[in-house]
Amino acid sequence: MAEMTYIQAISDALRLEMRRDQRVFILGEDVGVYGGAFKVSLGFQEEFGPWRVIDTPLSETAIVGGATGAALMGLRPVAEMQFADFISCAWDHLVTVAAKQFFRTRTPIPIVVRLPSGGGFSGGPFHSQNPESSFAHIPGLKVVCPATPQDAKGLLASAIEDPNPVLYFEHKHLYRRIKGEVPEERYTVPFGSANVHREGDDATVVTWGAMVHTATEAAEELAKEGVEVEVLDMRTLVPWDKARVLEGVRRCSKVLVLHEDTRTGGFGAEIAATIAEEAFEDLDAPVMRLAAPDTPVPFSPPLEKAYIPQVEDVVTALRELAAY
Amino acid sequence: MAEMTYIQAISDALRLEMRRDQRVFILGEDVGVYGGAFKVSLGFQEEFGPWRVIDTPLSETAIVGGATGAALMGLRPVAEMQFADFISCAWDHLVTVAAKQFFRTRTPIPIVVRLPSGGGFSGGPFHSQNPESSFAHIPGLKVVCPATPQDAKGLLASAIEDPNPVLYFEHKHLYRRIKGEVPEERYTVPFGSANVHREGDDATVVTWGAMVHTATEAAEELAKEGVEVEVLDMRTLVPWDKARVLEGVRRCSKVLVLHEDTRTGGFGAEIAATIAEEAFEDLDAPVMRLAAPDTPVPFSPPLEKAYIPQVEDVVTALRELAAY
Amino acid sequence: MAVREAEPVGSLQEVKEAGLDREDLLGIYRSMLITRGIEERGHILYKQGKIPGSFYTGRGNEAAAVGVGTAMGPNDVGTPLHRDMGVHVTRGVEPWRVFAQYMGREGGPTRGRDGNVHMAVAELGLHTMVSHLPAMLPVASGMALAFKIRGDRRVAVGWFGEGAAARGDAHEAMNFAGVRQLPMVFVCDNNQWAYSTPTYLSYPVEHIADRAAAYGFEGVVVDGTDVLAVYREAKRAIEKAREGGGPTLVECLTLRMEGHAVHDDAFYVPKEMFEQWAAYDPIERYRTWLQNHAELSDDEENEITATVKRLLNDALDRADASPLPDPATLEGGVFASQEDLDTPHHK
Amino acid sequence: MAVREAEPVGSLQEVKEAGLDREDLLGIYRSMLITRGIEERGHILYKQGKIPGSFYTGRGNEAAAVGVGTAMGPNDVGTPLHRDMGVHVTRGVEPWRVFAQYMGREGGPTRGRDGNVHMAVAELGLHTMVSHLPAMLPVASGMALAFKIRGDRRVAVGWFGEGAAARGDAHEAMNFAGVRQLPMVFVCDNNQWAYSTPTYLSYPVEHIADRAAAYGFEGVVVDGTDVLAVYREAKRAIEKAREGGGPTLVECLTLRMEGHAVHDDAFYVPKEMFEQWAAYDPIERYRTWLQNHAELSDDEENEITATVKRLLNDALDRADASPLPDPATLEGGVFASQEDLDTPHHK
Ligand SMILES: Cc1ncc(C[n+]2csc(CCOP(=O)(O)OP(=O)(O)O)c2C)c(N)n1
Ligand SMILES: Cc1ncc(C[n+]2csc(CCOP(=O)(O)OP(=O)(O)O)c2C)c(N)n1
Ligand SMILES: [Mg+2]
Ligand SMILES: [Mg+2]
Repeated sequence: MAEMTYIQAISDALRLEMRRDQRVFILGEDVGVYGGAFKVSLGFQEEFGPWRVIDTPLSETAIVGGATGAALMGLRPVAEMQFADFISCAWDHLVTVAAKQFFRTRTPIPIVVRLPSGGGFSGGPFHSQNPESSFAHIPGLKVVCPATPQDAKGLLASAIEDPNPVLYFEHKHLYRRIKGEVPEERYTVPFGSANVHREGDDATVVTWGAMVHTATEAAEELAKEGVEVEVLDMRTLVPWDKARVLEGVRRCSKVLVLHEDTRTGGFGAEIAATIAEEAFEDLDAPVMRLAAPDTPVPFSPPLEKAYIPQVEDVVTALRELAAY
Repeated sequence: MAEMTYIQAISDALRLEMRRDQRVFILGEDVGVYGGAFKVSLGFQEEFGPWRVIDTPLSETAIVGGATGAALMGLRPVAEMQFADFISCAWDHLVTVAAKQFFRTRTPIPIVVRLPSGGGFSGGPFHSQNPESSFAHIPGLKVVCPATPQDAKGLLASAIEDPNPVLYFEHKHLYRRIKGEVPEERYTVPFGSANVHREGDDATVVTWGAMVHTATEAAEELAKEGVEVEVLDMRTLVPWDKARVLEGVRRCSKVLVLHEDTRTGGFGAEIAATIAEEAFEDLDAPVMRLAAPDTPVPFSPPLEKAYIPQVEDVVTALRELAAY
Repeated sequence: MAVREAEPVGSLQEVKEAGLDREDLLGIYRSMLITRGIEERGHILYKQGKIPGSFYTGRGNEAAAVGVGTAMGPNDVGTPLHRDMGVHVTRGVEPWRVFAQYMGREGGPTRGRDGNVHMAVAELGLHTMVSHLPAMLPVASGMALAFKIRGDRRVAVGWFGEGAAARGDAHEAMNFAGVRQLPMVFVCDNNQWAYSTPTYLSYPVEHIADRAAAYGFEGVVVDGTDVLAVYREAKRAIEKAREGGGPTLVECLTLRMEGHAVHDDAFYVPKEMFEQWAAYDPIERYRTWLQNHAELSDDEENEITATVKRLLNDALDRADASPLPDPATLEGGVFASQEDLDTPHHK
Repeated sequence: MAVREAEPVGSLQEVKEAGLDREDLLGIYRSMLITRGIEERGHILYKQGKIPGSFYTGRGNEAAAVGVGTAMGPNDVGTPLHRDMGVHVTRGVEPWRVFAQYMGREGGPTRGRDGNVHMAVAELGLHTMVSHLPAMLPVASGMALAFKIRGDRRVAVGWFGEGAAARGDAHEAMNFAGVRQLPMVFVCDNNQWAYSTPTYLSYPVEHIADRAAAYGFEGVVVDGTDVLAVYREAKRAIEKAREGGGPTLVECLTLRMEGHAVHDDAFYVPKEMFEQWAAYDPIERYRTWLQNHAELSDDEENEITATVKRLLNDALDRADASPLPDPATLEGGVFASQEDLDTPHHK
C-alpha cells in the first residue's frame, strides 16, 4: 500500500495498464511533453514514446472518432479531454458512433475517455461541469465516477479492460484534496457495485464523485445529533447498483439522492424514480433529491457556493428527511 | 377552422410567422427548392425569396451556430434539422453557446430548431430517435413536443416568439397520420401548460408526442373495462406543467409516465421523481414508467415494434396499475 | 500544391503496369454487374413492399466504388458509404447478406438492427457507416493511426460525399491525418448533388480535391465513370500511403443517376445533366473498353451476365429464407463482453 | 490563390491613405498601453489572490488586437477571444468593468456569472466568447448572414487561434461564409502555440492563411507585432467584405509571450524563441515608429502614459467597490423575457 492522492492514483493506473498492455495508448491535447493539463501523463512520453502518448491537434472529434477507429483495429485508446466540458464537441461521435456500433454490427469499441470534471474552484461555466447524466441516458456508453483514490485506480483499470466505450469522470476537486491508501500492484474494481462509504441506518444518501465527501461530512454532523446516515457511493452510473440502493432504502426507509450536476433530468431523477417504482412500500418519506440548481455553473465564488451543494445543504436536507 | 394534418399545421404556422415578421427566416439542408426533406417549407422560397429560405451546406454546426449569430443581430432564425437525430452534430452549439449565453451575458438567443423526430416506420437507429430528454437536462433550452395539429401550430408560433433557444420536436409519425381542426388565423399556445387529451379519474398517464395517441387508444381499451384513464399531454417539457401533473396524481392517485425515448435517464424519470418527491402522500401505487428499452432504435419491423411502446403495452401497464 | 486531374485509361498495357491481369479485369466487370444488379433488384423488392424504411442506390457510382475496392490490399480497411455497394461487393460480401440486410433479416450483417446500406462485414476489412455524414472519416483516420502506431503496412480508406465535405468531421480527420502523415486515403464520391443541394451551395471552390492543399497532401480528381482510371489513382494513393507518403484525397467525379433515395424523383436535377451523364454509364463504358482492349467476346460476356443473374437469384432466395429477428433478442446486445473482442478483424 | 504576405508599414503617408490621422495614431498607442496595463495589473491582482479561477493574457498580441479593433467600423461586430483584450479596449469597454469581471463582481460584463476574459459588451458590437474554441466562428458567420439578409453594410469579425483552427467549427464557418460570400473577416491570432502544442502538431501547412484557398477566398499573413500593418490588412479585408467582396482570412503572426495561462511557465517554448520575439515587442515597436514618423515627443508620451496610469488606478478602485453578486439572484437569469430583446445591440 502507498498513500496516493486521487490524481496520483489515476496516473498510476494508467501507467500500469500501459506497461502491461502494448495496445493501450493515450491521445489528447497537450498530453505529451506537457503531461496533460493536470499532469496525469507527466513523464509518460519519455517512458512510452511519442506514438503511445500522442499530442493531437485541438480536435475533440478527431480524438474520440480517432480513438474509435483505433479501437476497431485492436488498440485500447485512452483519450483525454482537457476538461470534461469539451466532450460536448465529441458528443456526436460518442452517441452516434461509439455507443451504437456494437448493437448494430457487433464490433466492440473498447475506448476510454478521461473527463476531468466538476467545480469548486471558480472554473466558471465551461471548466466546472458534470456532464455524466447526459451520457448515462445514452444506451451503449458506460459511465464511471470514482470518489476515492482506491476506486480511481481500480475503476480505470476496469475501464481500460472493458470492451465498451467508457466515460471516466475524474473530479478535479478531488485531484489533490483526497488521499488514501492504494495498493501498489494492479487491481480492478468491478463496475455496477456501489460502495458503502459510511455506514448508517437512519437514512441513506445515494451519491457519487465529490459529493461522496460532502455527504460524509454532513453525516458526521448528523452523527453528533444521534442520526446515523449511510453514504452509498455509486462509483459507476452505467451500470448502477440498483440492488444495493434498494437494499439501503429497505433498511433505512429514507433516502436522499445527491449530485453536483443540475437537478432537472440529472441522473438522480433516474435513481429516485426507480426507488419510487420498485421500493414504494419500503419508503417512510418521499425520495428527496439535492442537486445544483438549473443554471450554468457560475464563476464568482458566492454564486458558485450557492450552486454546488454544500455540507450545510446536505445537513439541512437530512434533518428534514429525518424529521419526516 | 380548417382540417389540417399535423405537418400542414407546422407549415402553416411557419408561413404565418414569416408573413407577419420580416425577421423570421429559415435555414437548413434542402429547405429551399426541395422544401425540406418532409416538404414543410415547400413553396416558401418562391414566396419569401432565397435569402429568407436558405439552403445551407451539410453543416449542422454552421446551421445552429449561424442561427445563434443571426439571432444576436436581431433576426429570428428557424433552423431545420433534416432529422432530429442530426442535432447531435450541433449539440455543442446548443449546450455551450445558445443555452448559456443569456445567463452569462444577458444577450438573448431567440432561435428555434425544428427537429423531425420519432420512429415507427423502420427509420433505424439514426432516423427515429427522440432526443428531447438530453436537451431537457440542459438549463437554458426550452423543449417543445406537440402531439396535435392545433398544438403544433400554436406552439410553433410561441417558439418563434420566445426570446430563448427552443427545440421544437415534431414527431414524424404524426405528420400525415394525425388530422384536426385548426384555426386559420395565427394564435399561440403557451409553454408550460399541459393539455388534458382525455379525461379520466382512475389513473393518469403523463406523456407527450406520438405517445399521447398511443395512450389514448389504450385508454379507450380500458374504458371498455370500466377504467377511466386521464391522458395528460405535456406539450412542453421545458417548462413542464408540474402543477397539473401533481393535480392529476392527487385526483387519480395512480400514474403512468410514458415516453417513446429510452427509459434510463429519460425525462420520464424527472417527472416520476418529482411526483415521488412532491406527491408522495397522494400515491396509491408506485409511479410507473413505460418507455423504450435501453437500446438504439432497431430497424427491422418486429424489433421496432418491440422497442416502441405499443397500445398493448400501455394497456398491460394500466391494468397492472389499476389492480395495485 | 495544385490539384491533379487524372487522365483516362487508354490501353491494356497501362492497366497491366498498374497490376491487373485479364482475370482481374473480368472480375472488375463482374463486380460492377453484381453491384448494379443488387441495387436494381433492391429497387424491385422495395416496390414490392419487401424492404422496410428507405432505399438508396449508387447508380452511376459503380466504377468509383469497384475501382477503389479493387485497389485496396487484402489487409487494408475502409468505411464505405451509401453509394459504395461496389466496395462491399469487390471485397467479397455475399449478395444474399445484402438482400437480407435490406429486408431486415437475421442474415444481414446488422441482423436487422440497422437497415439499407448501413452495413459492413468487418472480416472483409470494412466497417459499418453511420447516417451522420461524414462521421466515419475521423474513425477511418483512427484506423490509420493504429497502423502507424503498430508499424503495420496497412492503409485505411475513408469515403465521403461532396456534400458531407462541408462538415467539421471531414476537416478534423484530414487535418489530423495530415499532421501525423497517416496511411490513409480520402475518397470523395462527388456525384454533384447532396440530396437536392448542388455543388455551388455545398462548397465554393472548383474541386473538393482543392482542399487537400490546406492539409498538406495531394489532391487528385478522377473521372468516376472510368473504373480503370479510378483504380489507377486509388492504387497510387494507397501504395503511397503504405510506403509512408501520407494521405491523398481522391475525388471521383460522377453524377448521381437517380434521386437521393427511392422516394425522390430528382426534379431539381436539370434533364440535360442526366442526358449528358447517361452517355458515361460506367458499366457500358467499361464493357466497350473490354471489347476494344481486352477482347471481351460476346460468349464471355453472356456467361458473366448469366453467372451474375444466377448468383443474384440464389441470393434473393437465400435472403428470403433468412428469418426476421426475434424480438426477445432486442435487449441483449447493447454491450460487448470480452469474448466479442477476440475476433480476427479486431487486430 | 496563393497567400499574400503583407509588407510592414513604413511611412506616415501610407497610414494616412489607410484613413488614420495623428489623433488616431495616438489613440492606437493609448489603446495598446491600456491593454497591456489591464493585463499587467490583472496579473498582480491574481498574485494577490483577488482574482478567482485562472488568468490569461494576450501579451505579444496587443498590436494584432488593437489593429483589427481600430479597423472595424462603428456598426461592425465581432467575437474576440482570450488574447484580444485590445479589441475590447479599442471598442471602448471601460477598464474598471474588465477588472470587475476578473474579480467576479457585479460590475463586470457578465456580473460574476462568467470569469476572466469571457466577456464582451454587446452595445459596443462585441459578443462574449465561450471556452470552446473556436465556437464563436459559426456564430460570427451567422451575424454576417444577418447583415447579408438585411442588406446592412456591416461586417462581422471572427477570431480564432492557430490551434483551434483544427476544429470542425472553423471549417464549417469558413465554408459557409465562402459559399454565401458573407461579409465577414476571419482573424487568426497565430501565436505559434496552442497551450503546449507547437504549430507543426496543429496543422501541416506553412500558414493557416493557406486554408482560405480551400474556401474560395483570400488569405493574408501579416506581422502581428506591427499594429499599422495589421490595421491596414484588416481594414482592407473589412471594407472588401462591406462592398460585397466576401470573406478574407487575416493571419496575424506573433508569439505568445507568456505561458498559456498564469499557472504555466511555458517551459516547452525554446528560450531563443522568446528572445527573438522580445525584440518585436508590439508596443515598443510602435512607440519607435511614432517617434520616427509621427513626431511623438517625450512630453506627449509621458502624458499618455500618465493618463493611462490614472485611468487604470481609478478603474481598479471602482472595480473593487463593485459588490460581489448576491447568491439570491443565481437562479433568476437563465431564460430571457421579451423585454430583454428590446436592446439596441439586438438589431
Ligand atoms: C450530419 C448529417 N446531416 C444530414 C444528413 C441527411 N442526409 C443524408 S444524405 C445527405 C446528402 C449527402 O450528400 P453527399 O455527401 O454529397 O452524399 P451523396 O448522398 O450525394 O452520396 C443528407 C443531407 C446526414 N446523413 N448527416
Ligand atoms: C474545444 C476546446 N478544447 C480544448 C480547449 C482547452 N484549451 C484552451 S486554450 C487551448 C489552446 C488554444 O490554442 P490556440 O487556438 O492557438 O489559441 P491561443 O490560446 O494560443 O491563443 C486549449 C487546448 C478549449 N478551450 N476548447
Ligand atoms: Mg453528393
Ligand atoms: Mg495559439
